[in-house]
Amino acid sequence: MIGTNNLKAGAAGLFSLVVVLIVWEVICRVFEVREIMLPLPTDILAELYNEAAWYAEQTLYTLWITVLGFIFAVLGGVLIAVALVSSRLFERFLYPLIIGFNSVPKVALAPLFVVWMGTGAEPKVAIAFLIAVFAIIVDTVHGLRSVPQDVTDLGRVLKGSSWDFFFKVKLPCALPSVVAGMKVAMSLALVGAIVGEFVSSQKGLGYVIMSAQGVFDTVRVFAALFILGVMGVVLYGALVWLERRATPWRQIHED
Amino acid sequence: MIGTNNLKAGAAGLFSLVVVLIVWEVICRVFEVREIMLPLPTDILAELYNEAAWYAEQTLYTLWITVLGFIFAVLGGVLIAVALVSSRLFERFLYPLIIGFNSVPKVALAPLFVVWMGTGAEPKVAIAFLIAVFAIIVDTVHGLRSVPQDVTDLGRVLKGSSWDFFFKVKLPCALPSVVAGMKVAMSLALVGAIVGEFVSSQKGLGYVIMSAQGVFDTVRVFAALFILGVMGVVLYGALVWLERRATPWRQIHED
Amino acid sequence: MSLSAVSARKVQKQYSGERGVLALDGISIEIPSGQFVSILGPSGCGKSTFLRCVAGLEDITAGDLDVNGKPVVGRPPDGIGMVFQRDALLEWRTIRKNLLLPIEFAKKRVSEYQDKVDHLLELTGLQDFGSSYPRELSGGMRQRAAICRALVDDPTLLLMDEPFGALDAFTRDQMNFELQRIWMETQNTILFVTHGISEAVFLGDIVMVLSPRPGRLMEVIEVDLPRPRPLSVRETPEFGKYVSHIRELFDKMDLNGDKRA
Amino acid sequence: MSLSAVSARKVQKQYSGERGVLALDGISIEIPSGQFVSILGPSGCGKSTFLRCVAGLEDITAGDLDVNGKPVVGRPPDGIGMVFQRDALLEWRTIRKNLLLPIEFAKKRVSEYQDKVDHLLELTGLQDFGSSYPRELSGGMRQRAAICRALVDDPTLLLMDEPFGALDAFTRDQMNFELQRIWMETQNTILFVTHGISEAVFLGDIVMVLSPRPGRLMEVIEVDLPRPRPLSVRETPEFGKYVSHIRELFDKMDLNGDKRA
Amino acid sequence: EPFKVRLDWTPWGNHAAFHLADQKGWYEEAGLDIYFEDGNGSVTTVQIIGSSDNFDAGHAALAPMMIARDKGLPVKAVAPFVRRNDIGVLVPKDSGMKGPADLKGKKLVYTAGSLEAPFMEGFLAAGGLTRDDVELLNVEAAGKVTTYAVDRADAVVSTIPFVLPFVQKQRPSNSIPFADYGLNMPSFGILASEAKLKTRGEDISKFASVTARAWEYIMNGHEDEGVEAILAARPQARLDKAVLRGQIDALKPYFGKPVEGFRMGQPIPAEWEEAVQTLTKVGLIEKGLPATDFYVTDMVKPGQYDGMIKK
Ligand SMILES: Nc1ncnc2c1ncn2[C@@H]1O[C@H](COP(=O)(O)OP(=O)(O)OP(=O)(O)O)[C@@H](O)[C@H]1O
Ligand SMILES: Nc1ncnc2c1ncn2[C@@H]1O[C@H](COP(=O)(O)OP(=O)(O)OP(=O)(O)O)[C@@H](O)[C@H]1O
Ligand SMILES: Cc1ncc(C[n+]2csc(CCO)c2C)c(N)n1
Ligand SMILES: [Mg+2]
Ligand SMILES: [Mg+2]
Repeated sequence: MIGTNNLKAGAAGLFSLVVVLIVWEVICRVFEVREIMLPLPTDILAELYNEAAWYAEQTLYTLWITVLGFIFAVLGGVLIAVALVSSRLFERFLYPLIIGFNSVPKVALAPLFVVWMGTGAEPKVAIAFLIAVFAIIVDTVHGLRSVPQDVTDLGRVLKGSSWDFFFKVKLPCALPSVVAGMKVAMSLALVGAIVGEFVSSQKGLGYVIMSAQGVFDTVRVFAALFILGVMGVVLYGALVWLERRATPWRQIHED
Repeated sequence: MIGTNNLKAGAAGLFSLVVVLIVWEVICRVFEVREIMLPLPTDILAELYNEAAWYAEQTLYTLWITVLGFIFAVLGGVLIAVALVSSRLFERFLYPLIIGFNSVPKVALAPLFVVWMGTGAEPKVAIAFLIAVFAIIVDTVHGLRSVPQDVTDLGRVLKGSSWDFFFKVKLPCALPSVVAGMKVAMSLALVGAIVGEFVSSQKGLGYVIMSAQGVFDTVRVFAALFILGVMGVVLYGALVWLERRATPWRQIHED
Repeated sequence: MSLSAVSARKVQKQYSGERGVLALDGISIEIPSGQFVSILGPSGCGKSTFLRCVAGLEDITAGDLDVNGKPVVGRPPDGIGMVFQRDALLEWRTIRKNLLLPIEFAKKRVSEYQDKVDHLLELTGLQDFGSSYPRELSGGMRQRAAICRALVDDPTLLLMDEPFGALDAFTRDQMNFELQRIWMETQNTILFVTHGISEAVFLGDIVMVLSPRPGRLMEVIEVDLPRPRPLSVRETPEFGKYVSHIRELFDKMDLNGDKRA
Repeated sequence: MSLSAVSARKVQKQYSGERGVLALDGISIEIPSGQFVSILGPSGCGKSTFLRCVAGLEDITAGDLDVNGKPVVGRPPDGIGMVFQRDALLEWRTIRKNLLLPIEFAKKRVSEYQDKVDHLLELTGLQDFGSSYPRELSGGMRQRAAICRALVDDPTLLLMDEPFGALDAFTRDQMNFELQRIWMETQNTILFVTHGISEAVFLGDIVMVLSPRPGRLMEVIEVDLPRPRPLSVRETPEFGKYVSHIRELFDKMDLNGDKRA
Repeated sequence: EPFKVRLDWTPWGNHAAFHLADQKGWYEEAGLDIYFEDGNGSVTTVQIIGSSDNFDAGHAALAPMMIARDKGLPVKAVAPFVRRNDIGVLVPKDSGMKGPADLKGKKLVYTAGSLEAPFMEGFLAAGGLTRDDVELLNVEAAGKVTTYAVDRADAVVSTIPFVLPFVQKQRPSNSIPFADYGLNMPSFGILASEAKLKTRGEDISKFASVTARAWEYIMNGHEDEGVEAILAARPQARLDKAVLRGQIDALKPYFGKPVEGFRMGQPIPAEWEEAVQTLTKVGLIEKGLPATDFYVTDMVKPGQYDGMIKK
């Protein structure tokens, strides 16, 4: 499953991470940067190591919110994109509203989500969804609009159900674009989950960041941010892996 | 310049906006929603009208930050994307860092930006840039990777400078994807500018939202959010217009 | 089957756009069901356009166009198979799955068509490439795969746009022969665009010759040669007469608009 | 010009991938500068692959391949013009700008080539389509535009992969004749893949005949007909002899692997 | 039925009473199944309490609650604990700055989105200054204290008892409370929505009363027990004992002097009159509602629990 290529890529990523951490450590020590501004990587790693179990728990919660928000964003985004490309009316009348709503920063609306949806996972998932969905919409529309003429022609001539036309012709052709959208949406969903946890939560990395900020515990803030970074890379890697599996025809000559 | 098509699209967008506002107004009045929870659209519009000059000033500032952040994101994003597709090393060693850094919510880092970059326009532009750039990177990479084999072959056989190869063959071919990335990046830059202003600012719509929220001036909060929504639609429209001008070959049969 | 498979009356097609080329002008023809129709004409005269109009992929701008008795409006008629000038294989499906696409779309049982697919692949020399992706095939192999795909679900109206353009002479002869055989077995209607005059005569019940842009119907030649026609029919004098008649038609065409004498 | 334009010694090309097709095997040939070389062979035998290897677009997996005395390693040799099997026009450039691309890439002054472009467009009957985009052209018109593009910067080595495949017989004759004229004026080397035996003989100084996959060099035929050859040379018995010799070669090929007898 | 409370912020000294009462089982004894959730600022807490039924009561600065009520949000103060305005300016100990007048030409960081912003002008005016006499920098809450602590600003405007113990380590500071310059108003306390007051009035009363009694207990020499309770309630938050203790100590002056006839947490009408005046003066409330409209009476009865909580 995990080929040598993936291993190599993983090793390379790890290597650069280590380099960055070392440079960071050296800079902090040489310029005597205060911990309150920028803590030492060694302290951050020690912190993570010492409280590994607790951080794991927080991470799992945030991961859960992120993945849920992401899945909804993919499903919803593709659906909206399909509506946009297939109905001029929808595009003309509803797309401007979607764009407008997308431009409203969710951070500013976050308290309203708690008001409407309570303090469970729902408002966080909703924020993650809302922040992530637009990237999926735009890239899916782009993908569907870029289906070559002869491919659509073929689909039309075969006269299958519109279901078949969409799932067997248009979507596979647009898939690489959709995946590009998913890559952007994934990290947006992560940010959305964190923003959601900022507003109302007793767990998750967002809560960790917020409460650590409240006591100026920069080490902990950075520990959580560090996990988020790693999480982002892992989730991205998962997407790339899925992409490779889903598009075997593109890989033929690439190794 | 502004064709009848654009006018029609604008009219349709305006129409749906009006419908939404009317529905909103009616709901507020029928259910007697309190202004502090959800103000009346008429009040919001009145507020905008009464203080038009002041709002215009704040809007211009935010627009300025957004556009700067966006431009840097486009330039930087395309550059990074080029490096990613042309150098395996760069991809292996630096991309994971970029992805990781992208997954760190800028909202959480924002305080550090202030400490590092002071309180001028720089940290805001930087945040707008950082939030927006990833969408450009991912979509440009996707576009460059999707250049058809025969087009790259042609470019290779012609043996021009790599400059020509890139600007005359690969980039135009990837352009529609880059534009898709720009559409996502534009609203992200907007959100980034707002987040930047949340963190530290004396003007701009983010500042307006923030200070109005502090004193429960919901009408003002929504007035600013309303402007943001409109701004998002207008900026998106500008991009679409640019896209049409830049890709005349795609429009031939579409009207 | 006295019904017209295709009935065109003064069909005109003008492309939109600034200088909107007039591609077809006043095409009138009745094609009875079960006919094999070859279409000849200089490059750019509107052959592909005509096929696309019949397939419902382009809207005609004047005249009437009925397929199987029903006007073609906006959407393709039923039971059509089409080989596109550029093969239009789906890059993300293996060759075998490309061939099975029409079956899936017709909601038929894929498992029942595996033998037919094998047969077609073998007929076209692609038996080793069923599980290859299109990009692993040569130009001619792709074209053969596209032909198989158009044949697999036995379309009642088969539209072929230069299906043999990328094939070498021998594969082409072979394919000509097989196509005739398949058509005689099924008696479906075939519109066949080609650049080979001898191919057009060999295969066609009738040969439509179009004039240079804007495409007008110059002449419709009925080919009265007994079926099945062996490849050797091409050496007979009757065959030669048809070919030289058509060649004369081309010579008469004012191709100056299109190229220097 | 005694230098070999192309010198292949035991060139082998095996595609990568699971079942990696062996496309070329042991191709050895010396092509002197200034020769017109026609390449014939059944569909899928490796003609395109050979051209792509010469152009430096595919890496050979064994043997040596020199172009203009230098080994082709990874990057295309200088001074190459290429017509791809699928035209490879840039959709976002008008036809005129597509033709000017090689000029731009060679950092020459575009303004000095406008006349040449006009001339080429007229030669190929595309004079009205200079400012059209590729998608507004028919298949044959696209191919003609691609040919013009390959000719515009006078390449010393011109690689043409079935350039006339989508042209009708008459345009094709016309193009054959013009190509000969252009080649005689410039005396550049041309590798010309085609499916038309008569075309191959008409144009070629030598005709390379490849065997079915894996492509091996079956025979190299030197065509000893005086230049310039009028189109009517095709009716002469000498010409006929070459053609029937090649036809026999094809008949001898074991095409069973590729299609049923 | 659980009793859900939304706090003003993440754990700090001001939460001592809640966690102590919880751990001592006092809420339970009073018949409450209590649950606390940390907050993200008073404004958000007031907003969430007033416009949803997710929580039964909240703990926040009460001035934002007054502004919200004036704007029509149906919330009322139940139990004001911190009765003096605890917002003010922190200046370095060695700077010699003592009042607003000394701020002339200095660089001040404050947060536009928090309550201090509207009072800046009034405060500066008390020293004969205007906004233009100082360099005002708006920096978000999480960033401004750091900005000040690392010497990038001459003074910081914030909630004094919250910030003071933190900066002492990095940059020993004195405080200049707004309250000393005619800008007094209540600070932290318990609030609830009108709806919840109706449906769960009795429980809210119990909650407020027990909490008030717990504050009395803590401020009566049991500060360290309060600190321990916070630590125990949020074991993972890695709170600094000394800072928490420092915050409780710093809070003390702002709890105000005991007033004859009123116990901890019971609203004192005169102070609410003053609060209305203050907020009206800076234009934050404008409807002219009577002071009594902002709070409920007869809810806070710490005396009922004198038996349960000794001393
Ligand atoms: N990209 C590729 N990956 C794997 N195999 C390939 C690839 N391109 C071609 N082949 C294989 O190599 C062989 C030769 O292909 P090539 O395109 O050179 O044939 P050709 O002689 O040009 O045929 P045609 O006349 O049909 O164009 C074919 O069997 C084909 O399946
Ligand atoms: N999509 C299009 N938009 C505008 N004009 C078009 C379009 N497609 C074709 N044309 C024009 O219509 C005319 C006929 O084109 P068509 O493709 O039908 O020719 P054809 O007979 O198939 O030629 P060929 O043998 O070269 O394939 C051409 O002049 C072409 O320029
Ligand atoms: C890191 C940090 N967080 C919060 C505050 C300000 N503050 C102290 S208590 C409180 C909640 C009640 O309003 C607020 C906002 C600060 N100065 N620094
Ligand atoms: Mg055509
Ligand atoms: Mg080929």
